[in-house]
Order: sequence, then C-alpha cells, then structure tokens
Amino acid sequence: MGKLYYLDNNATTQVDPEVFKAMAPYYMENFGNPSGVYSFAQKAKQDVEAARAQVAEFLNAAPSEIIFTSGGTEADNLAIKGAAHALKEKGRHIITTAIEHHAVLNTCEFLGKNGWEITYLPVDEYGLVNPEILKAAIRKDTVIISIMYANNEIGTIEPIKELADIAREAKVYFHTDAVQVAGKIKLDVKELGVDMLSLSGHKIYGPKGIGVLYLKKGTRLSAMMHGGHHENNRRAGTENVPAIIGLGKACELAKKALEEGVEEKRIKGLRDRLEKELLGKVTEVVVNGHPVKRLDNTLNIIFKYIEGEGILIHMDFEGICASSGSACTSGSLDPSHVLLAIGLPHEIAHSSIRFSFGRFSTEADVDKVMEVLPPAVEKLRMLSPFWHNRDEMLKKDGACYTDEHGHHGHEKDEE
Amino acid sequence: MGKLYYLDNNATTQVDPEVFKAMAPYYMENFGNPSGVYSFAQKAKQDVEAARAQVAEFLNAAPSEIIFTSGGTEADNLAIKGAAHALKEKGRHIITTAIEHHAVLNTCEFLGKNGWEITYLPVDEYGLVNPEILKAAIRKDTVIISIMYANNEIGTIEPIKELADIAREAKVYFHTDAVQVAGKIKLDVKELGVDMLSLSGHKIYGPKGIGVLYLKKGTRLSAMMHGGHHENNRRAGTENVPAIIGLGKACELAKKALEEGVEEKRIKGLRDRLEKELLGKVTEVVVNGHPVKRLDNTLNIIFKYIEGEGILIHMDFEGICASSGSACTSGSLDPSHVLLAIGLPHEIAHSSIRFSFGRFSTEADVDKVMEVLPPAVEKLRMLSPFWHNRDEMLKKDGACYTDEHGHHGHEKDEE
Amino acid sequence: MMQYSEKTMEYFKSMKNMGRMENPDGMGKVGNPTCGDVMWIYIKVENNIIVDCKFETFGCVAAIATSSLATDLVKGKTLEEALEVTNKRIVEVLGGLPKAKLHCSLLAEDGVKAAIDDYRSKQKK
Amino acid sequence: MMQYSEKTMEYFKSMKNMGRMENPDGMGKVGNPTCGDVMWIYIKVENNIIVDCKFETFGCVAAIATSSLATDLVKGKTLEEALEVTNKRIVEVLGGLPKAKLHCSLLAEDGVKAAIDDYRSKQKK
Ligand SMILES: Cc1ncc(COP(=O)(O)O)c(C=O)c1O
Ligand SMILES: Cc1ncc(COP(=O)(O)O)c(C=O)c1O
Ligand code: FES
Ligand code: FES
Repeated sequence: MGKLYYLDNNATTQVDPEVFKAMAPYYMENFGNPSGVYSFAQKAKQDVEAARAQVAEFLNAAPSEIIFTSGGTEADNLAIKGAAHALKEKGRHIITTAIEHHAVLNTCEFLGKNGWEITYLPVDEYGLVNPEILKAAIRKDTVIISIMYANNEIGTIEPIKELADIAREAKVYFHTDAVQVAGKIKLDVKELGVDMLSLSGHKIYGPKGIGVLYLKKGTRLSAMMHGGHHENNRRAGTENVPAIIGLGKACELAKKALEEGVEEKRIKGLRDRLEKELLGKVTEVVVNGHPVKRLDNTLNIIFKYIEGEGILIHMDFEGICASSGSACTSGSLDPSHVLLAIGLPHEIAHSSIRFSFGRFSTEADVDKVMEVLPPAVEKLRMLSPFWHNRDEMLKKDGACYTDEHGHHGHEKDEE
Repeated sequence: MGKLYYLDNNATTQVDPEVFKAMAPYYMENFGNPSGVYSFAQKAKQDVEAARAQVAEFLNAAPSEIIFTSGGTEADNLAIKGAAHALKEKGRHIITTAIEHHAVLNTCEFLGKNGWEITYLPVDEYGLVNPEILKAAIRKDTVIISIMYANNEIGTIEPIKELADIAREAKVYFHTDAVQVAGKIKLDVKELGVDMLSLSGHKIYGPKGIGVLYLKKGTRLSAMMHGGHHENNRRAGTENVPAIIGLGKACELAKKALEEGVEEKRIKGLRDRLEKELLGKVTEVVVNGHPVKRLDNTLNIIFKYIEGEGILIHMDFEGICASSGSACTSGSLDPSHVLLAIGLPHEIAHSSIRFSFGRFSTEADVDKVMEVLPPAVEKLRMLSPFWHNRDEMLKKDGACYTDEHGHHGHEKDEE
Repeated sequence: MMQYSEKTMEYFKSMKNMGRMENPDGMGKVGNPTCGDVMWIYIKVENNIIVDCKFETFGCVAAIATSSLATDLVKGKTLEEALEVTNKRIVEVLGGLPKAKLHCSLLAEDGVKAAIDDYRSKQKK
Repeated sequence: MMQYSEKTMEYFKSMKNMGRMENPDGMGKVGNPTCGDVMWIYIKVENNIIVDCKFETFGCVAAIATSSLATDLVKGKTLEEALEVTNKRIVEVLGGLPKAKLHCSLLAEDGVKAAIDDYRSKQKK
C-alpha cells in the first residue's frame, strides 16, 4: 500500500505509539488473570485498577464509577438495557433522538419490540435537539433519556448540560454517548450532570475492543453480561487487561493534550483550511452540521448531483481515507439517518463525504485532498444526469435540489 | 518479580509469541475500521475474514458460522440468551448442569428470574453427566440444553457427542462451552453434532477480550448487542481487529499442535508426574475429577485438613502460580460449586488446589512444586486443629473427613 | 464495505462512454426504486446496429461501472443482440458484484432496453 | 483475589505461636458460620496473666494471620487487658484487611474470649 492520507478518525484512530508501548507487556509478560490469588495475577489486577483511575480522572469521576466494556457499542447497550431492566417496574418509556448512533438506536428499537415505548426526538437543520421539545416529551413513565454528546457524522454538539438538567429535574436517568467527544472536548461528568456516559477506546488513539460506561454512584443498572464477579458484578468476563491498560494510557494522553490545548487548535486549523479551500474551489457544495457547535475535527460536506461512493473510491485510488455517512452503516443502501433527520432529501444525503481529522493528520493530508477531490468531483459530475440538467431540474421539482438545505453552504468562507 | 512457575493455564495463558507477532501490526499500521469503503479499511476486513476462516477450520465449521464476541463469557451469554429469546414462543425450559462455568450458570439464573425455567442436571462423583438423566429431563417446552465440554476446575470431559445426539433427537438446541477443550482435544463441530459452541481466546494462547460463538447454519439466534451491521447482524460493535487476527493465529497454532500430537503428550507427562509425585510424597490427598476422562493438563487435588488459600500463598512466595477453585469465583467465600456438586463436603472443597499445565510449562515447574508444596502442606497442617484430631474426628463425625470422596486418591499411582 | 472486482474498478475508473449525447436516436431513463439511483442511456442506431452508446449515471460505483460496461457491450451490436445483454452477463464480465449490489447491474440492463424501446417507438412514428 | 497487607503476610508466614498446647489452662474453640472456618485458642495463665498462648486454625490466610497476631498481642497481658484486644485493634495492627475478610479477625477476638471464658469457668469449679 502506498502513502496513506487518513482522514477518517471518527471511524477509528491509529493507536498512539505510547499507548501501544503501555499495552505490549501485557500479552506475553504480565499476562496474569486479575482474578488469581498469586502476586503475578494481583499485579495485573493492580494495573487494571491504575488504568481505571486514569479513566476516572479523565472524566472527573470516581474509579468505582467506571465499568469496562468491550467497546462503545456495549457501553451504549449496557446503559440503556441495563437501566431499563433495573427500572422496568417504574416505567417503560425511553426518550432518545433521531440522530443517535446505531448502538443506541437499535438498542432502543429492540426494547421497543419488547415492551418499552420509545420517543425519538427530532433535530433541527443543524442536528440540534431542542430542550423544550425534550421537556414536552417527558412523561410520568419516562425512565431514561439518551442523547449523544456529539454526532459522529456531522459533528454537531448537543447542549448536554442543559438537557441533563431537564432530566434531573424530572428524576429521569440521563445517558449520553460521548464516544465522539472524548479527547476532543474536555469531559467532566460532574459538571455535565449525567448519570451514564459511554466511551470507546479506538476513537481516542486507544485499542479496539474496549470501552467504558461511566455509571454515577447510586444509579441502578442490571448487568447484561452474566458470569464471574468482574467489574463489581456489573460486567462479567475476564478483564481485557492489555486493552484496559491501553485505554488508561489513551485517557491520560487525551487529558494532557486537552489541557495543553495545542492539538485541538491544530486539528481545527486543518479542518477549517480544507473546508475553506473546498468551498472556494468546488461549486454546489453544502457543509452539514452546525457552523459553530461542531466538533473541531469534523467536516461533513455534500457534493451535489453525485454520489459519495464514487468520490470515496476516486480518493481511495490516491490513498485518501474518508467516509460517506457513518462507517457502521455502510454496507446498507439507505442514506444516512442523520442526514435525513436534518432534513436532507434522499439523493442529497447520498452525496455526502465525511472528513475527520486527528492527532496524526497533517497539512499534507489537506494538500492531497485538494489535489484529488476537485477533479474527481468534476469527473463524476460529467457523467451525472442531474448535473447536466440541474437548471432544468431546479425549475421542475425543487424538492430535490433547492438550496433550502444549504444552510451555510457557499457563503461560509468567513466562519 | 522473580522467576515464575506458571501452572494456571486454565485461568489464562500467555499469548504465544507468534500470535503477538501476527497481532502487533494491527494497532499502529493496519488500524483501519473494517467497515470503511477504502482499500486500507478493506484490508482490515479481508484480514478479519482470513482469521474467521482459520477459526472455522479449527472447528471444522463454515466461516459464516463463526461469530466473534468479546470472550468466552459473551459467547455463553449470547448462545443461551440469544437462542432463548429467539425461541421464546416455542418454550421456556432450559437444561444445564450444576458444574457449568458461571458464564452459563449465572446466565441461566438470570433467565430463571425472567420467565424461563431451568433444570440443573446433577453429576456423579467424577463430575460426569448421565445421558439417561438428561433424557429424562427433556420436556415438551425444552428449547436449549447447555452442557460444558470439559470442566475448568476438575477437567472432567463430558460425553458431548452422546448428549448432543439426545438433544437432536428431541429437536432441542444443544450448546456446549468448549472454552477449556479448545487446543487440548481436537474439536469438530460436525462430528460432535452441536448447534452452538463457545471458545475463548485467552485460554488458547490468544489474546484476552476475544471469543467465538460457533452457530450452526440455520440455528435461530437473537442478537444481544445491538448497533451496526457487524458479524452479519448477530453481534454489533466495531470489530476488535488485532484480537481477531490473534485468535485466528492461535487457532492455527492449536490445530497444528493437535495434529502433531507432541505437545499434549508432553503436557500430560508433566501433569502425570506431578500427580504421581504428590501422591507419593503427601498423605491424605485426593485427586478430583475423572481418572481417565479428564483434560490432560489439569490436576485438581485436595490436601485434607487445610485450606487452599494458605497453600497458594506459600507457593506464591516461591513464584508458583496455581489456583483454588476457579479463578472467576475467587473473591467469594463459598467453596467451589463444582466440588460441592461432585459431593465433597464444604471443608474439603475448601482444601483444593488446581494445577493446569500449558504450552510453556516445563519439568522445572514440577520440580519447583515438589520442592515447595509438601513442606508447605506440612506446615499448614501443623496448625490445623483438624489435622491433630483427625483420628478422633474421623470417629466422631465421619461426615467431614471420611475417605468416601477419595475416589481415586492414594491408590491412583498406576493411572 | 463493498468488495468490488478489479474489472469493476477498471470500468469505474475509465468511465468509458460517459457523458451526454447530442441528438440520440434513442434514450432510456431508468431509476432504481431500492436506492433512488438514476441512469440515462443514449444510443445512436444505424442499420439496426448500435453505432454509439453513452450513459449518464447518478449512482453508486457499481451503477457507474455497469453502465459503462453495458454501453461498451452493446456498441456494434444489432438491437436484437443488444437486448440479450442481460444483467447476468454484465455481472459475469465484471467477475461478480457484491450481493447488495446485484440490483445495480439490473439498472444497466433496463437502461439499454429503455433506450432501444425509445428508439423503436420513435421509428414507428 | 485478596489484597493482603504486608503485615498480614508476615504473620501468615511466621505462623508465630502456632500449634497445639498440652494441658492448657483455657481453650476456646470457635467457628465461623459464614465460611465454615475453625479456630482453636489455647492459653496458659499465671497470676491472672496470660503467660503463653497458642492457636490452631483451619481457615483462610487472614484467619491464620489474625490468630497468630491475636495470640501474640495477648501474651503477657492480664485477662482483663486481653479481653480488650478487639478485632478492630487486630485489623489496625495488620494495617487493614480486605472487606470480605473482616469477619476473619472477629474469629480471633472470639477465640481469645472463649479461651478466657473456659479458663474462668474451670477456675470456678
Ligand atoms: C457516537 C458513537 N457511538 C458508539 C459507537 C460505537 O463504538 P464501538 O465502535 O466501540 O462499538 C461509535 C463508533 O462506532 C460512535 O461513533
Ligand atoms: C469453561 C469456561 N467457560 C467460560 C469462561 C469465560 O471465558 P472468558 O474468560 O473469555 O470470559 C471460562 C474462563 O474463564 C471457562 O473456563
Ligand atoms: S446502489 Fe443504487 S445503483 Fe447501486
Ligand atoms: S474466610 Fe473463613 S476465616 Fe477467613
């Protein structure tokens, strides 16, 4: 494989060399099972607890509030199913949003088929949840509200503190999927006032196959995985020691980087440069997500009249890695549920590309995209029937290609 | 830490250097998310599929019958809950045994509290399930039978083929937890005739945090983890690529070793030597499990009149790693449910030590145990009230210290 | 996600025959209800033979590759021969398509048919 | 599983005062209903002072360590002083015990008490 221009950090990140260095000794040297009585096993146990403390510190939580899971998906499943099960005598109404990750959406859907009732809150054109709409949706039998902190596709950041306040006043558990926020914005569970929060290792330069559910002290939760007494009886299964160590290290590094504040600025700089240059060079593009309340690393952009897949493949020929919609939903033919939820029509939703920058992104990545992408778009547009007939079509059925959705399209250079 | 004499391979194994070598490039180089469209991600996808094929070959299954999970615990949970949920309209009776791993036992217990009825089959003094008793336990509403292939504590090997035949005739799904068998006995799901089978990576010199559920084509199963379309919609969550690659390699190595047949013979030799020498040197010991139908690597042995923990600690002082009962249940004060199920009284069950040999065990490990263990036992017996009064006590209340349970105790040297 | 064959990639890359045709003899506009994708096929016919064929496609990579291939395959063929270029044949030439993408090749078959229909109906007038 | 303090390990390792005592002046036999463990404490008393104390324990590492420590602590003490050696004090000296193992230290306290009771009841006879 030739040189790589990796701009898909919302899908997964490269493990940081320091993280790998921390993990590596736990495969062949300190391979003990933390449940063992002997010192060799107890060493593994202690190291797991040290990692738990690192994660707790990253979130401003107590170590006992940290549950290690197999990933963000399991954390989301455990939060929602675990609390739903624990509270099933209290009520069976759950509120979430239309733009959640499938780990939340499909979990809710499953519960919806098994005796629970789910309300999916709408979002506005930027992907924002309206607190007033949440307030109005709460019922007497509402037990859980699950709203993601930032959206993986368009990067919009929800007003979690405000939403969690509403939940607390109504005495309803509040869960937030913070998988995309971790390492990008400072996370403080106390300040946010959430009861549960999900993290995933591989989105913050840690390993795949590990995640965290933060569970506020006193929050009721039924275990989902049954077996040994691991994780204080809240998640059975032999601890994934190397991954836990790696995640601890990843949290430590993320905390440091956020405190220093240099990395995110640099990343934002790259993202902003790409956005500006693309808007300057390519016509008929629309940037999705909120202009300001948006993750600094994310650029979701629509190239009208052509489909994203072709663009991706053209970029792939040149070593550029980016995605259309969320990585998890590719394989399906449906356009992104997030883009539909912010009001984009079917065909436009098919035309989006997501660039997500990260710790290892450089100016060279932006250079390369600017070299490859504009001609690719042009090429694809040359064979698009919609492109050649766009004036006609705009007249004929505005439904498809008006600029209604171009909330901060071309005119956005000044952002 | 000084030199290690690691004899706890049923708790976890050291990752094989070849496995680590196979995994290592997937953290910082081939770190792609298999869901991505671009070649870099597709490479990860292909490698995951190659590993799936390795696992399938190891089990004589089709790759499409392999579901990757986060471990043996999740595989057990998924098998039992997933099938129970899929068949809930058909019936809600599940049969298992009293000696299962907690991943099965506690899953059944959970279902038992949520509308299912569970039958726990008894076992004989060796830990064997009687096929006739299974037959008699099957009811019209029985939907799943889950019986472990070999017990992790005492090593007894169940007659799975025969038991699965009974299940098939009764048209009941048969699941077996083969976590302890993998790599020790040849596994062939077709020959066994099972519908579901669980594996765990870290018991076969693979990494922690990865496991497999073999699901025979056509077997109905509801997913337990909801989210993206991973694992053919049967298990959501970003694939743990490095661990999957490692597990594939571990299966390949295990398959090769079993075909060559040298490793298991060597391991059995070590185990047999330790057993023989201990029985020759220490009085009042009892070997648990079946004399012949037993894993070649496992020695579960009782040192009467003293508790296992003290012995373990004495061995730990000298770098010997062994366990009492199963690693997963330590932390609890109750004696092993397996030892109680084979009929041992409470105090005797507290007196057991498990040695489990593995690929990296050597004669030096046996030498060390023989150097350290007999004097430790003697020392501990010197302070045991039961030891000094054993003749008296034997007379007074035989319940505790008769030799009834010493099925193949001292006289076992000839095995 | 998708595992495309090399041949598919080649056709996608080359985009052979892409673009619009001025004054075609026949034109087929087809759309795929499953995914919302759209394909337009243009043909030029002389003596019952398709002497030129072009396409415009708003769709996935498979849709683009199959349209390119289909136009290529029918060029130089009689209308009757062209009607025998089935999606099965297209998938064959590409060396297979991912399962979820088989429907895209149908679009190409339908596009050619629609263009020929259009040509024939114009001839009748 | 258990995280024992260094002090606990020291007492477990030394097994100070372990073993039976011939012709003790008092003997306490206590058992722990939670875990089934058993502890026997022997004392020799001269002029109301415990001049020797030994133990036999069938139990966990904490039970062994606490019996050893308890016998050590009461040696040289008057009976009244010895009765003040509570399990709290034992845990303190050990520098803590794992939560699940706190009950083991109670066994030691009870053992000493039982031995003194036994001595006193014998004296009365
Ligand atoms: C917002 C969000 N939630 C949950 C997940 C799932 O996490 P994981 O990949 O660790 O299962 C992801 C990423 O895939 C995500 O972006
Ligand atoms: C028989 C058996 N089943 C299941 C498990 C659980 O597997 P894991 O540790 O991968 O969760 C174990 C080991 O702990 C085991 O020995
Ligand atoms: S997905 Fe629409 S044509 Fe291929
Ligand atoms: S566990 Fe029984 S005395 Fe400690």
